[in-house]
Amino acid sequence: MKKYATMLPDIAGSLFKRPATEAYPFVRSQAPMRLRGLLKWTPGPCTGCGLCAMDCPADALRVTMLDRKAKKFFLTYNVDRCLFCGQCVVSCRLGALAMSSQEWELAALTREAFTIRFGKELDDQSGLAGGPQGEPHTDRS
Amino acid sequence: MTENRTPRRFTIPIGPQHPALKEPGAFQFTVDGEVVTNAYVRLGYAHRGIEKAAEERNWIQNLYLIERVCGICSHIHALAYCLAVEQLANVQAPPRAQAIRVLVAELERIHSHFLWMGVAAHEAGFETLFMYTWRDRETVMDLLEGLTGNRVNYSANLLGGVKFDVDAAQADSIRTGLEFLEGRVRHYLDVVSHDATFLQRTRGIGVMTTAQADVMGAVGPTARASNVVRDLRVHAPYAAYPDFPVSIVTDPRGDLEARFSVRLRELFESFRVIREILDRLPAGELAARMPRRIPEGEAVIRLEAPRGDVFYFVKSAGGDQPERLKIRTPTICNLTSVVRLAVGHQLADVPMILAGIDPCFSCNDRMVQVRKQSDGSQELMTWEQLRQHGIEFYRGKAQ
Amino acid sequence: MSTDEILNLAENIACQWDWATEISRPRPDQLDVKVLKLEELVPIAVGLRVKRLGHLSAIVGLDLGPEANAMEVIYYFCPGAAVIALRVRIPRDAPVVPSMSQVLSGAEVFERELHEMFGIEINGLANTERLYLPESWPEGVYPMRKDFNPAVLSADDEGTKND
Amino acid sequence: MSLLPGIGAMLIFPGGLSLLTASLLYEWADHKLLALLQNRIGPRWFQPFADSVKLLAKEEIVPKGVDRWLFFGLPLVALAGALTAGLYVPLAGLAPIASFPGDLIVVLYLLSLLTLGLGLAGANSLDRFSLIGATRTLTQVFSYEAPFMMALLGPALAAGSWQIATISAYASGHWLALTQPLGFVVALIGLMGKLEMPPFDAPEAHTEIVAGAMTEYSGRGLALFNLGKAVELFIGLTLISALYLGGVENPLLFLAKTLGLLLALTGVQALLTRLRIDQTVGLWWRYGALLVLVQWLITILVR
Repeated sequence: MKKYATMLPDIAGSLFKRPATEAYPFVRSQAPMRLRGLLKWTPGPCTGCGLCAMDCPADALRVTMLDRKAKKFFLTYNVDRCLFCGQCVVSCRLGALAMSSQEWELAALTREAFTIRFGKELDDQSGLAGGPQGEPHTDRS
Repeated sequence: MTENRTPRRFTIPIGPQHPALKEPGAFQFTVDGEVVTNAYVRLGYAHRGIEKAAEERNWIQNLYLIERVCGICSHIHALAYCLAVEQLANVQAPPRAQAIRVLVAELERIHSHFLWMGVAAHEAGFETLFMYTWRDRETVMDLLEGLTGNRVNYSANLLGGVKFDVDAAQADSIRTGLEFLEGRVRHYLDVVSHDATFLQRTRGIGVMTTAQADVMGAVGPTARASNVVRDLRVHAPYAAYPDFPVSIVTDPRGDLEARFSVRLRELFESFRVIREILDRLPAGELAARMPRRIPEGEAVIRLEAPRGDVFYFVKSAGGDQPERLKIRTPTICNLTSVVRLAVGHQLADVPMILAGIDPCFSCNDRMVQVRKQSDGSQELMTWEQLRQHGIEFYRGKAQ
Repeated sequence: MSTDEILNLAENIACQWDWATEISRPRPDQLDVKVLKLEELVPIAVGLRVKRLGHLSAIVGLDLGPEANAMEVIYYFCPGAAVIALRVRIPRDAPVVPSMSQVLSGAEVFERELHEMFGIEINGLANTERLYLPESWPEGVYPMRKDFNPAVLSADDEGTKND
Repeated sequence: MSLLPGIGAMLIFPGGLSLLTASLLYEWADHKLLALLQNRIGPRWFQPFADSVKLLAKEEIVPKGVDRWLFFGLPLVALAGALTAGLYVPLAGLAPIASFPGDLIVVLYLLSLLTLGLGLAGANSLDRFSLIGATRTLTQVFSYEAPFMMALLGPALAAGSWQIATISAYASGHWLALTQPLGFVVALIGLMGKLEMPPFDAPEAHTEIVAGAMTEYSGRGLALFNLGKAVELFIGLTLISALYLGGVENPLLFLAKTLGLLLALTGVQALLTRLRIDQTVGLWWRYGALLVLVQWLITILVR
């Protein structure tokens, strides 16, 4: 059996429907809770063990030890390398890493903006001093 | 001006860049008037050297490399790799994890088949069907995004299990989404099997007999549309398929219409399996502990991807990196059939025949090639070199 | 046919060449046939094909490294849930295997890939054109070999041998 | 007709610039309606203008091996043909700028210039896609042209005149679409064939031959061909409304009727799959021509 105009109900209906296209930059829809966006670091539990950096498939995370005894270290997070796979979050058994479901519009005009440092008690003379306690210091400005 | 023209015979290059192919594969079709008399294929335009690269990464890093073998069936590749590594390590993923793996795999199948139907309709010149299928594909992509956190590379797998659970709210949203999709699939099945103008482009076109499919080694829905009864989910059930069986869908006709019909009817099976999984999801852990070093050995894993069966061979030498990884994707098996089937058809049917197997060139090609403008020579770059090149390029720009 | 029956049948076929094979079952669904005499490889494959066990799923090349001076080629036949491996070991400095493409047309692309990635010569393969690698890829450089060094490619466009 | 207003009418209103503007707006309406039918947003109203301006400003790349005169001349001829045809039709419901007995035939030939220009432009190129596109374009001309012409001559038969103004005046009293339904349908579908709209877009099927005959055109030439097509859409709609839909006495009626027709056209576009070239030819000669002949026979017998 052959029919003609099988998609007539669709196109007739669409005349009275709003287009399905999302007007993205003008209208933003809510991102799902589990969306894997920008990586967030909580300073408390982190011991600088480096498991996250070891498992990162894209080499986006790097742990730099400043003073092993005093537990001074910082993490360099390269957003432009990040695959947003979430392996670091799983690899971190201490729960120091999480991915934001809100921050996902990460385009920037300079390469510097893609390097984020997560630091703990950084020395001032190292020139890497971060923001206030716990806030990741970013070079985004 | 005229001496360059042979009067009736042309070689039509389709690809590496051509509007009919959204991916780079090069085909050359010799046409006599409108009829194809010869066909030739050349691959490698998207060859990324994944098999080699995998030998230089640890087992965990590879999981995400493997997921990028293909953009559409990312989950099934990661799953195949996980199962192979688990087999080597002699670790069994918990039943709940296996069920969630199958759940994502089936959602991915829905996504893949919708995408394919849109592309095939576009090749045929039925833009409306293309637009509507891709609109509806958003539904399943949203479901996947809500479930896994990403639209394409779900990264649902871990070595030894999965990353996330399915809660009641998510199960409900999946059920609602499936209901809508099921209605749509029913409608599309009606369209592709009854629409008179569409049938003119699919019925009796690109016919592959069962014997041909067997000899050419066709796999997946392409083979099943030629009445080859082969579906690894049924014949060699893996992950949670032993508990949530699917039934096989075949079609004896072997033409393009049959390929549409098989893929769409397969979706009803997917809907059913997903609902079953949601209804009786086994309780328990989400992941088993995995050693960082994998014992020596070889593992062979075969899974039914949306496009046909994928073959994974993983060899471990006992270290924290694989010794060898071999991936055989379904497209390479089916390409032989395109080259053979296209001969004798109208040029206008070629994009349809090509699309009919649901080709995926990125699956197929897994090195980065840089053509030097100055002397026309070619150079291959490793990842490190390419990365270094990128850094230097932008540094140069900034100054 | 159940998986066991398939494997038993395949084992019986391989046993006909018992002077040239070593048979083992590494896993319940797998049969591993080491083919010791290279010239018997294709006849065994034909034997499998005749009994409709000849669905060639993949050809895997393995470079065992310069120290071992050997390569392995494994032909995987996968009827149903069973996995039948035909395994041949060849010297690394003169790797040659016979072509299966005359008896299994699907084998051609796999053999072409094997040829260009490992530099294994496929005796009797009609079409040895490049399938994946670019035309300008230097002759004699095989990327999947263990001692492949990508530096030779960018350092020298003429294409020096990498071994 | 005195000289100055005549030139004004040709270049500014209702021909010339106004015709181009209106055509581009109709092209937009076509795209927008199609988008709505496909549940998309579609372009904004100035998109066709932006496209035209961009293409006109773009560098024109002359491919190797083409005849330069033909390469630059054909788009001009095509657009000129379409614009000239505009002089003889009741644009926007106003009286045609020029009129003489038998102008219907002239208009039909002028409208064919575009398709012919396209075909020749494709054949002028060495590109394989262009050549195949040209072959297909010309094959298609031979299939739809005769039925389309005959379908438009149906009202002429009924009115007993070959002058558009006269037929139009006669038609305003009679909805010929009702008395000559077959002719109307063939004329409408013929217009789609002429404009290479889906499902008759085999000559420029993107998935097979990139852009068909126009593959090698990049800047001005492409813009002129596109403008020509837009103008032809507008004139075609005007002609069919004037001849079949009870005439177009005033701009408001004109708007309603042409937009109604456009909606029907986009609906058909949305519902059908592209026909292969052999299927197109078969369709026109097997059904199109036959239907028109039956229509003629009926018209002549009834009169």
